[in-house]
Amino acid sequence: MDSVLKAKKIVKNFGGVKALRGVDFELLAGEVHALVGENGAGKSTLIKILTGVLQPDSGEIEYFGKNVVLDSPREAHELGIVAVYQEPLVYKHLSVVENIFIGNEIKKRNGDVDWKKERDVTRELLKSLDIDPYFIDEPMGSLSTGLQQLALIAKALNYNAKVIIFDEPTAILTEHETQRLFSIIKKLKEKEVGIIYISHRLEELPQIADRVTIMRDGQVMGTFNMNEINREKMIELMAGRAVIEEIDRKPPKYEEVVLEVENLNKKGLYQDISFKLYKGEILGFSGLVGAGRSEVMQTIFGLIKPDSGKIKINSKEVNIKDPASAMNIGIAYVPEDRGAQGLFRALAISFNITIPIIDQLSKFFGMVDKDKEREISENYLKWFQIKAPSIYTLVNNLSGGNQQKVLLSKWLATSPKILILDEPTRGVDVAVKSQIHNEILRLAESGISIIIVSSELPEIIKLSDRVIVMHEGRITGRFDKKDSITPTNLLNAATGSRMVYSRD
Amino acid sequence: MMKKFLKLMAVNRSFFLFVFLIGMFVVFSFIIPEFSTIYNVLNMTKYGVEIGLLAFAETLIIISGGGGIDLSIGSILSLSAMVIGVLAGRLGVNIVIASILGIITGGLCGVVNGFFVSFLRIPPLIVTLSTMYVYDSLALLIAVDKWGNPMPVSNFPYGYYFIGQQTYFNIPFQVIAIFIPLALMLHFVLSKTTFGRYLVATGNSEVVARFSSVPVRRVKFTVYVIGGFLAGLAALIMTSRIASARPDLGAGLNLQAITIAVLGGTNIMGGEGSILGTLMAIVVITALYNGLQLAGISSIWQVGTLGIILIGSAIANIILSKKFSSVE
Amino acid sequence: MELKKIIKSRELTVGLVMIGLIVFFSLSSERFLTTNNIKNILLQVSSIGVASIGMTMIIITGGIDVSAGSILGIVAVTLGKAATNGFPAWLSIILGILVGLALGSVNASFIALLGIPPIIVTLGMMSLLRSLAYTFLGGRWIASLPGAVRWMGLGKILNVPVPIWLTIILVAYFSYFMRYRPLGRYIYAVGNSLEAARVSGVDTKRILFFVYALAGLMYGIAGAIVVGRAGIVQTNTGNNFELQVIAATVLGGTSILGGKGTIVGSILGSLLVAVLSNGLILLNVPALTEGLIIGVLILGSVAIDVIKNRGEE
Amino acid sequence: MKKLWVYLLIGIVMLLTVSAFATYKIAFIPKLVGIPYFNAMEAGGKRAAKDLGVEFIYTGPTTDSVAKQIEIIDNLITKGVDAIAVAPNDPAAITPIMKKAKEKGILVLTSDTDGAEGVRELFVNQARAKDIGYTVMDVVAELMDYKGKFAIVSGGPTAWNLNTWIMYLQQRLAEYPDIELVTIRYAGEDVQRAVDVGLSVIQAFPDIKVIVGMNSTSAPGVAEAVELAGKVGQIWATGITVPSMMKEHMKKGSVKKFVLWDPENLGYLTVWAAKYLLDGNEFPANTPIDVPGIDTKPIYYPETKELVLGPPLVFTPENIDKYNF
Repeated sequence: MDSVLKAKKIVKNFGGVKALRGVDFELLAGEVHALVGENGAGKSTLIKILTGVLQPDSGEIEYFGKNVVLDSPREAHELGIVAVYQEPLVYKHLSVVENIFIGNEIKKRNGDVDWKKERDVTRELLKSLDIDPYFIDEPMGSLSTGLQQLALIAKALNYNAKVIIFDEPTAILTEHETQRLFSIIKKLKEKEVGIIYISHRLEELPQIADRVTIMRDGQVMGTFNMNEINREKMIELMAGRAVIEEIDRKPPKYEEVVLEVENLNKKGLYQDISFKLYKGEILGFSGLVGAGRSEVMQTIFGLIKPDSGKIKINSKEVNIKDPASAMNIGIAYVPEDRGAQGLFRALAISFNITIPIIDQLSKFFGMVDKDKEREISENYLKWFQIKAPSIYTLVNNLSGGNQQKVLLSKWLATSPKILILDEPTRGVDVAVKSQIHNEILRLAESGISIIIVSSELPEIIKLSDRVIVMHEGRITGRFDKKDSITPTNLLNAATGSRMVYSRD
Repeated sequence: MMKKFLKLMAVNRSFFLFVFLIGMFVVFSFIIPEFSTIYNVLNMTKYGVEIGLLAFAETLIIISGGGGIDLSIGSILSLSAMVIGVLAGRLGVNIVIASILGIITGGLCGVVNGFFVSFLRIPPLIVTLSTMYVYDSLALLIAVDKWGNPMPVSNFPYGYYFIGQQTYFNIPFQVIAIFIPLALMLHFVLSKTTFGRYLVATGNSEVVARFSSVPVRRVKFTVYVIGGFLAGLAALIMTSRIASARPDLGAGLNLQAITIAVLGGTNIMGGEGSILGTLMAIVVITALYNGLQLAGISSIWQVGTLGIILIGSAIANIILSKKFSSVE
Repeated sequence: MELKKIIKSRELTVGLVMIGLIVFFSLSSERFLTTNNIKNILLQVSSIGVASIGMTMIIITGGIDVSAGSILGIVAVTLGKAATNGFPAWLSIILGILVGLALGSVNASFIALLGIPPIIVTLGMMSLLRSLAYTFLGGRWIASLPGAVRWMGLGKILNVPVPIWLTIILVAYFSYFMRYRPLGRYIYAVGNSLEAARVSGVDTKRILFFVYALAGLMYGIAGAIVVGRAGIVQTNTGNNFELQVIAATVLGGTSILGGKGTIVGSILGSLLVAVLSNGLILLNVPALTEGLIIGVLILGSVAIDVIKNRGEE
Repeated sequence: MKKLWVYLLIGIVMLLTVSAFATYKIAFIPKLVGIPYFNAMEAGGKRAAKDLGVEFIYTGPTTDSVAKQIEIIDNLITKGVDAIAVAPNDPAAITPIMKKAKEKGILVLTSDTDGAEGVRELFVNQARAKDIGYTVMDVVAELMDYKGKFAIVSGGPTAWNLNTWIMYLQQRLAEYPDIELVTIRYAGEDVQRAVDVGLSVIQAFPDIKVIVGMNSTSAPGVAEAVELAGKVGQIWATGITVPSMMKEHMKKGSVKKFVLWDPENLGYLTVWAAKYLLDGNEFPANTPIDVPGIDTKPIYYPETKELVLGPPLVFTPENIDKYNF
């Protein structure tokens, strides 16, 4: 196979930080080349250099055997190098059609935008991805993140690219959507397109990747054929150490119901939601993106007003009118979108951690007790091993994994009795993931009741005592026994077949 | 040392303005002998008070984010001033009661703004642009005399004038008794209290703030109400100082107040800004106007100089931060 | 689908409010719906309408321009000075308009190339240019402009005044431009997400530069209309013009946070205000209540719109 | 080279003599700078300063803001001048600051508009407000042959002197039973706005015979509106404004008569009177005074401490070319 893209001795520094220290990387035509490494290993920087967003301090890039200088994303696009980024970059007020064609218009002879043709092409592109193109005129902002991501993949395909870079495409896709993406990738391979595939989900790599390059601290630790390397070896190379042992936890007792939801309805979002949460248990919520899971959780947290239904805490009905009242009765909700919902990126770690409880940290005249604030923040910094120079570091300057830890700290600081975690490990690397998993197990053991919403089946299966599956706003599966929680069962329920393995 | 100094200039707006102020003082003192006399320095402070209060209001409102801005602030001042004037001067209401009602009027105007902005979620620019027309019109309507012409009211009781005209050792009463304490208080509220935290949080991201159990609507509502009260207070000081209530007292002050807030480092996108920065900007502009006038430079160039400073300081800031932000 | 979009649009709300007003005014005064009066209203809208084309684009990119009135002032001064200093009429007009373009480009350079926030640049320019206008005029007004220079305000083509032609043509062209020219689409892109636009290979600096420079050009044309109509160049020509233009634009549905809006909406916005202030005079509503009524109506029509679209988020 | 030195020496000597003779610093603060009316007053003041050998300071706000005027007066006090003359935007509002000036030994006067009652030494009045209001009304009546309807377009609704003139105009109106005032509208300091308002007024009241513009911008604005509406010959535009703004409209036939006084003379008189008082003189009461440099004979009224320039001028096509402001 021919070499499509070759990076030679790429060096990149940010201020004093060495992001890349002489990276070599080669992509062949028609291969899927996985790129793995912990957060901060330099993957994103490398990708930005390959797509012209950043320029290297030194080193060369070869494209089809010729040296090229990528000064801007436009040049990379014109050469056929396209990236689908981890955080969907969308124009939220513009339609899907416009999102796909901005910067790459189909023009009539007089230079006008050919809307009709663009619509047609969009429809075809989406159909080729097995997606019903009913939404192409909707503003992008009104779509779920999953659909947004797929539209962006369609956009990349539209560039007739020779190189497509997927930066964690499956992080926000469900199992079903992931499988669909894999079949798309396989089609692309047949067309001799080179694919760079970045993912933290090491278990999906054997399914899709041909080769894998492992990075650590701005260096390449090695490139292997996928069949020559196993998961453990990859982790060892990525982390430079053995993986954290996972702890054991006794099953909960199912005696005390702390939260009970009865016939909750919200038009257009979910219908007939009823379930119980016991003290000390971990209840998983599985399903496809857009199934209404997050919306149910946001209702419990007072962010959405339900049309009807009851919420009971310790068998007393409560009226949760806003997040503050939810917090007061001991509910914490860690949202799925770290950037848009979870953290103030331009503000300090300590600000973020203490904002929900700032009222309790005030002395006279509402003055913030700075000492207490520092104490609490520093405790979490230590406890979660958040890598940051100080508690006054801006969240923006942290890696994804550390940001996620700050987000968890923020809600743990409220000392919740009920902790709702929405995609608690999205976009974090393996080491941080197992650290967070361990923390969740430990919290449950200490008597906190936890709901986990996750689109990663392995995560749900590993952590949950019981699982509820939702599909299109309804509960389509309840799995109470550990051995009934299997990928097949969950997937079946998630696609709409009603499954009940339930005691209630 | 020099590097550290320049870096501080780049990151700290208040410090930047402070250095600028010192430079300006030196230059003016050389050109104009009257400028740096204690009398002049103390005397000019009173001209920063009313616009300063409005600029504080804008600072808080702009920090609240989501396009937060108050174009009606000058009109609130006019209306409050007219309420005090009409009540005390035409209807013979006790001046203390009239003053309190005038300030409350300001607060009520803020309540209206805040209601539309935070509870009906109408963009602040539209709300305050509309209420600007409304408050102006109300101020004119209550000012009409028996001939149907809006006329100023000036027959305040003598005792009223101590607020805006009294000085102690040349220090104007309103500066020492109202402005400075209020500036300290607002600085305290913004930088040290939970409300300040909530405000900054809301301005940084309304969604994240909502998800963090910050009472977003209440916070936004509150800043507009505070803004209204500050404008009402400014109306009180101004009517007392110039001994006249006019329905056009606040005309043109809205953009000036916004300019000062922006010069003081308030980020128009919200979430960022400080009372200290705004205060420095007020001092700079007050001293600048005073110096230019004493130097006999045509008043036409006062605003022009302000424009140059605004753009110039932004350019200086960019150059400084380009040079010094990457050096850790 | 398309129908739903139209029903949800601000343009429809503003349009309906306006139709309501027109019906009300024509029932109350037979002089309202006459050719003459319609012409008056359209003439009144023309300068604000033309300027709002530029302002709409600027606000769509997430920016703002409060220097519009001051630029218009300088344009008027240039035009007036040129015309009274022996330049031929056509050259004076072109010179004036070019000065608008040039000043727009100055804004553009600071904003697009140096990356200074638009509010700072244009607040600064607003103050600076106002002083310059005074200085250039030496405090004197220019009256008795030769008739030919006033063509942009007084001229007629096919018995329709030039300002009305200009407004219709420019609005039609730029509405088409915003929907069908790639550049128009990039303007929306920049306002939605500067980062995404950059990554899509859109030259965002060029787009921003274009928008502010074009706005300057539009203020130039608006300035020529104003001078033509008034016949006098004042030292404070264009005072408060920017607020009227911004009001019309925002009233017409352009989001002050950027990303969405249409030029047609802005024209409807400026028409609404013009119809209202004309109608109030025709009904002889006391002048001092005019502001009250205009304010309440603007706020009311936007409130209707916001409430109508509640629950869509 | 030698010549240069001579010139320099002469220059220095001249400077010294000027500063030696410029014993008085007399400041005039207009309502706002940059409008033709006050430009004319400035020109008159400058002429007087040259004639009388005093220093003339002309400085004022760029908008008609009283707060800004006060600030400027305060700075003049700091700077130290001998006399301050103000055309106040608000008659009462300048009282405290004028009092302060007086306490510092500065001669305080008002000019164009009165104010600071009980404090000021003198009000240099162009004409009595009553005379102005009455004259405008009389001109209106004459234009419409003492029968019919007319409308007013004024400047800012808060302009104190405009409102006073309108008040006197309404007083006089009572004496004309067949004349009706249909509406008063406001157009600010903006010619274009005055054109728009004028057009709407003409549309609303097509049967009016006269439309009055009460300030320098509204008068030419309504004249323009009359021409645009094609009503030349049916509706007369008139008002209070400077002649340079109206010349063109007189030619086009929309304007026959309008009212003002000579602001240049007023400026001259202001500086002259300040110098006169500073020299320690007293005005002769109630008799015409000879002021070299102006062509009217002002009268001093001691009971109101008012120096009145003369009756308002009515401009007609016959006399308009005599004035160049």
